[in-house]
Amino acid sequence: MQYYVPFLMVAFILFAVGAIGVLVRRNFFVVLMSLEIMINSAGLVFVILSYFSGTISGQVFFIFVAAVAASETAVGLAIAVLMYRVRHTVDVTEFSIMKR
Amino acid sequence: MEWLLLLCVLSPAVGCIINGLFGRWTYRAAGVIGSTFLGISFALAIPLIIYAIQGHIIDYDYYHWIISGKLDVPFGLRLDSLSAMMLGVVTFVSFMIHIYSIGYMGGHKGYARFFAYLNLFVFAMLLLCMGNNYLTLFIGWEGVGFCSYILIGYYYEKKTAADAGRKAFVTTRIGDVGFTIGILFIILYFGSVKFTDIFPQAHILPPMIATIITLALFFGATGKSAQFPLYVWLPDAMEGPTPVSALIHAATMVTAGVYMVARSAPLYALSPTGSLVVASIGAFTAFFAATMALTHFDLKRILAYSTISQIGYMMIGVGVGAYWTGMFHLMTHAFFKALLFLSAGAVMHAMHGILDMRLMGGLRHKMPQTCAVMIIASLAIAGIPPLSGFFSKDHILGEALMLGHPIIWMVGVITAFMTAYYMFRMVFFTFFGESRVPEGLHPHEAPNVMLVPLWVLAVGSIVVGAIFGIKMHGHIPIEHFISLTSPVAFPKVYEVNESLLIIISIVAGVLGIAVAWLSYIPKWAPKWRSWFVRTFHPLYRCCFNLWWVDEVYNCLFCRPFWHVSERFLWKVVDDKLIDAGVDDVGRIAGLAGKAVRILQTGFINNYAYWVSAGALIVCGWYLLKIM
Amino acid sequence: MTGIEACVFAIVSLMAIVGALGVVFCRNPYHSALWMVFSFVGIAGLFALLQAYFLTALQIIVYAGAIVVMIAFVMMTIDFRKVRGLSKFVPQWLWGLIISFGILIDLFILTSKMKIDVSQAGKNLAIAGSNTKALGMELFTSYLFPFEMVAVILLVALIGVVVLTKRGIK
Amino acid sequence: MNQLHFPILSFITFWPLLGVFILLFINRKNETAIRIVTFVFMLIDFLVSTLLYFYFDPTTWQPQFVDKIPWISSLGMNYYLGIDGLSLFLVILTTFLSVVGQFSTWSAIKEKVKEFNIVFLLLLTGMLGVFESLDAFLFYVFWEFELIPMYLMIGIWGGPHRVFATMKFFLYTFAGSVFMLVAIMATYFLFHHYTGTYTFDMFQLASHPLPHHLQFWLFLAFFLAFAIKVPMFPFHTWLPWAHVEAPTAGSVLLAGVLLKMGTYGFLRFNLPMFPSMTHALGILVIVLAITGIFYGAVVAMVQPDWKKLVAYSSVSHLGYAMLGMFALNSQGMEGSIMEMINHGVSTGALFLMVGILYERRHTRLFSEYGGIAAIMPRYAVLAGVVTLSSLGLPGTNGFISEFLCLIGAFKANIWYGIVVAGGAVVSAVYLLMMFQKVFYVKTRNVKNLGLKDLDLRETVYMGICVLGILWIGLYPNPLLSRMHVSVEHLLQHVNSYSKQITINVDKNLTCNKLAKINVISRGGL
Repeated sequence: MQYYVPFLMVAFILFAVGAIGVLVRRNFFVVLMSLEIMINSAGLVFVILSYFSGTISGQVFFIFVAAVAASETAVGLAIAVLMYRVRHTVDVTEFSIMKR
Repeated sequence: MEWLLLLCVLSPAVGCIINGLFGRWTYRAAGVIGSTFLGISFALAIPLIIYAIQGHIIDYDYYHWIISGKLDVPFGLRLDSLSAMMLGVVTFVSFMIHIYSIGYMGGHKGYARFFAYLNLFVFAMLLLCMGNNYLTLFIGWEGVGFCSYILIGYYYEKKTAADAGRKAFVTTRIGDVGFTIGILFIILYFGSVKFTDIFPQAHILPPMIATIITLALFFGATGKSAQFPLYVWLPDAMEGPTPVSALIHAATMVTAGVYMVARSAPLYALSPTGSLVVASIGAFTAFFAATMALTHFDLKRILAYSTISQIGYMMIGVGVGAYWTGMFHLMTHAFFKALLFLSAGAVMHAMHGILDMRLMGGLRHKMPQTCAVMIIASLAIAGIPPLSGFFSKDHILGEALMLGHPIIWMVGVITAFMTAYYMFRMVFFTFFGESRVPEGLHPHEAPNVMLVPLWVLAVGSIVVGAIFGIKMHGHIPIEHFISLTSPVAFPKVYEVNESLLIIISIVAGVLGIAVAWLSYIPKWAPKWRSWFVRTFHPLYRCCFNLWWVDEVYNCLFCRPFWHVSERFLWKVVDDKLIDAGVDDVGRIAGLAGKAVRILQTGFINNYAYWVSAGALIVCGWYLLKIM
Repeated sequence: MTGIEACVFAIVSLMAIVGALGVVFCRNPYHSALWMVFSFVGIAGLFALLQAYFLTALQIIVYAGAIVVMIAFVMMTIDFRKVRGLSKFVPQWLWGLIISFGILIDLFILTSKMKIDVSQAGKNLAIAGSNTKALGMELFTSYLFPFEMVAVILLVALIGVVVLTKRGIK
Repeated sequence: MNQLHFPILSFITFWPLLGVFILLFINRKNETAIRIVTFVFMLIDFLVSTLLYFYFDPTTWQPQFVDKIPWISSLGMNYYLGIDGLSLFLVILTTFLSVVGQFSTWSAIKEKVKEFNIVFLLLLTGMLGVFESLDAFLFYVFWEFELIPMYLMIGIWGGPHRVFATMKFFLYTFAGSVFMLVAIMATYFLFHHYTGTYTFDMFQLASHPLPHHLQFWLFLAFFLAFAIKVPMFPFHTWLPWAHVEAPTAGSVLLAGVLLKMGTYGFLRFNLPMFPSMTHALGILVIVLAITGIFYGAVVAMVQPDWKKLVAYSSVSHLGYAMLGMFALNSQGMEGSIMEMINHGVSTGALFLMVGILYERRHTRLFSEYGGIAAIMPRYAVLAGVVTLSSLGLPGTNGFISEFLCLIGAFKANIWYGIVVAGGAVVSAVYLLMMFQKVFYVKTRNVKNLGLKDLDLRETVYMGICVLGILWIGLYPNPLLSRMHVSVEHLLQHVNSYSKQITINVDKNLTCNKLAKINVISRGGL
């Protein structure tokens, strides 16, 4: 077994746990947090591969990923606030106005 | 000389442009302007005709009209004996009719428009006659058809007039299909449409093709010259103003078919079958149209049927191969038929538009001069010597017999009798007997500007035949002249005593006049007329109802055509089949969308499930690939 | 991997995973937020192991500091009971677990199939002993344009958030 | 070859975009200024495009005024503009009809004037691009680009059912062009497969036609795209809808230019690239064309709506163009191109006529009209000339093209000619009925009595159309002479492939394999 494998395993486990959070939780904020974890795990993969292949680009990409994640969170929170104002709930199963 | 010729042809077009564009300002002077340009044209025609009589030919291409591949169609004019004769007839008669129209149309709405159209017509007609190739001829051919359309529909606010114009155009267009096919065959076989390219090598045509070409061209002529299957538009065309009827539907345009056949003489000479068809249709039409003229009461319609009948004679002439006789009759007919129409117009003018002869009678006291010219013209058409109609008709019948068509000759003689009868029936009905004019109408003689052309044409009707038709120095002048271009096509079959033929035709004519006199003038005439009608009731009804040809055409072609188009092709094929099919394709897409829509629950976590499931599937697929 | 490194690796990865599980399975969202900090610190430790020292700092400051705080703040503006009451899972939670485990297995197999050339491992990550300098050089030379684009994305997000949350904007 | 040493085609094509840019800076309230600026831009475009006519070299079939810049050179795509005898007059026709069309909208369009003129200018760019591009990919780009302004024009400024009509128009034509895209791609890859070069250059693609069993499906795909656009007989049902709902200028350009793209596409793609199939499937096209000639005419005859009548007449007229083209001889082909030009002028003018009356009365039903000749004499005369040209009276432009097509068809097969000659009768019937219903008879409707005759602006643009009609009718040679060489070259090219197949054929290459090549090559991209 190559010794980068444990690192990747950790990243993937984080990804899967985050995915579970996104898929099963009803609280919009928890969903957002889980999403953060997924994104972070993806960034982690960049950093891991950057280390093992000896190029720094992966770390640069983590910065990009972090920036995108930050903006995504910001917009997500804004939407949450908006939804709360309109529906008085943050339950994702209640957000179904896309189809009447 | 060729530029003189061009000027002669273009002069009416200039008149048309001036009257057409500036009609608002030329209003009162429009008639004079139109006539002036026609006068110029006529004046220029005189030296040209003399030039042609001297035996010269002008054939000049002014510019290349269409060049495509190996086909080169020039815009060119040709002056030879045939077209010189037409040039003379057309410019002279139109000049006369233009002058007449100044008086006749005076005060009508759209005075300038009328003269613009009339000038345009003459231009197109000259193009038809002078063109040196089939396509230039075709421009004129269609051009006169179009002018006929707008002039028939001149009183366009009357629905009948508008309908008649359309009927005329469409019917002649049906004929033009044949003409077009003829030209197409000519292009296919000769690669050119110029007369000078075609006729010298006409003999290369296989006889079958020659017959097809001649029949196709003749089908065009039946449309334009109102021959048997397609004559129906001409009587309706009488809705137009009378000068138009005189010019277009009697003297010039309708004879274009005859001219065209005579022009194509080298082709017809190759096909005895085609020529025989021309002659037979001509003879049949002559007889058939005469039967319809026998019982009519409408002044102009009688003349219309008589025109059809007379063109039938010309067709006999050109069909039997004696082109000069047909052309000769064309010329004399132009004079006396124009005269007939114009005097009918004068009557109509006097009667404030009434054309029904049952409301006339005894008009000879009111309008003696009109009566006189009408009688002259009627004598001419009845074939009484020494008036012009006698010579031309006699030559046609004589040649028909001598070239071996006795049945056609017989039909011709019978028709001559009928012609004399119905013409004089008309004269007696209108001008003699007791006055049946409705109260309040005061018929009066026409103004001088109308009478002068009448008398000029009357003189023409008297002398033209004698000048050109009497044998001098061993040959008949017109025969000699026309045969320069279109010589007699077939050899003589019978030798017949000419004086016997002359006597027979005179007897037929006189008999016809006598019968008409007996039927209308004596006191006891009405009684024996009603006996006659009762005895021959079916025959009378057939004639009176014009053999129901219009009705048959209507039921057979027009209405089914319309109904199939509307009820079936549009409403069913287009809307229900094709368009609905297209919409159904769209609907299928819509249904597919509806099916997929079930997946779209609207809950965002459901979408998250689908996204992740998709990711899973993509990953799995990729794994399968690399394994 | 030396023994001490392995030891550290085990601790930080455990932190990250346990934190993540805490985020997902904690009933109280505020607790979730705290677990998230825990998890992020673990991930920061992983970064340190991978010699990405700048990113370690970034992770702790931006993620564990800023983002989590932001989420927590926003949650505080909202009725506490409503936020707390949502402890149940969605009805299809079983499918969620299955899909997630599927993805996990997929990725594991992928990892086992993967071959990376590790001859360069741990090199080129620092200039003159400074990871930050190396990162900066890369970021502002090769990746200048994407970097600016990211700035634009952040700006857009900023504007978007303002537009979305401001009341009464038509 | 570019005899002007100046990228004139690019100039013509993108000059309207500059107009769009300038319009952006004009206040939308200032409608007159917007109209004048647009008009001036279009007029300059037209005047510059007439230079093409004067500098055109009629002795060569090679593309002229060429503008070639590598675009994506690794894929063989070039920005490649150029014209030859086939497209020269279509370009001039496009600029001409745009000027006239825009001029006609000065009073017709009263809402969203600025947007309308912008859309109009964009449309002009798109249309010119289609006729000028000699790169198949660029052609496709312009082909799709031009759809959008037209879609907007019908959808925003159209009649009451404009949304339905515009969807139908867009989806219908788009469905066709999708097939075309696939076929362009397939041709591109197959061409590479056989010759080893990647190119979108139309002339190069045509220089080595594919083996004939591959041509079959490609020909059909292109046929579908172009036949919908033309529109040929069973694909025509979008046309009446689009025409009826479009604003006048939209109808003019739709009939005058957009339909020509279909016929032009046949000339550029189907004939030169798939010559064997042109011979093999020509009969299909000809049968559809002849059906269209009669079908369009008789259905036009019974329409109660003026614009619908003209729309169906387009089906009939373009049937002549297709017939002449697939007759594959010089008369037919030149007649076909002439028919495209003439149909553009005459039918464009007919739509303008309809528009003039529609503007005054806001109806197109024949039953509302009658007796207009007495009320608007100048209008009646101009409409008369236009009608005549549409029915192909000798002396007007319609005759030249119809007769040449007829000769071509007749030479190809006597029976085609004999059958089609009858079309003249039907077209006379419906056009004269149209004329009579509108202009003749006493007017039954009081609303018609107060109608104003044409004002100066209307007289000018109709008069120009009429002059064009008469000029082409009486002296078509300047046009024909510039087509000869290109047409002869195309015919020679097509006819040389009638029997033999030049590229050595890989006998096993079936359609499945064709698909595979496609996939592999796309992977390679």
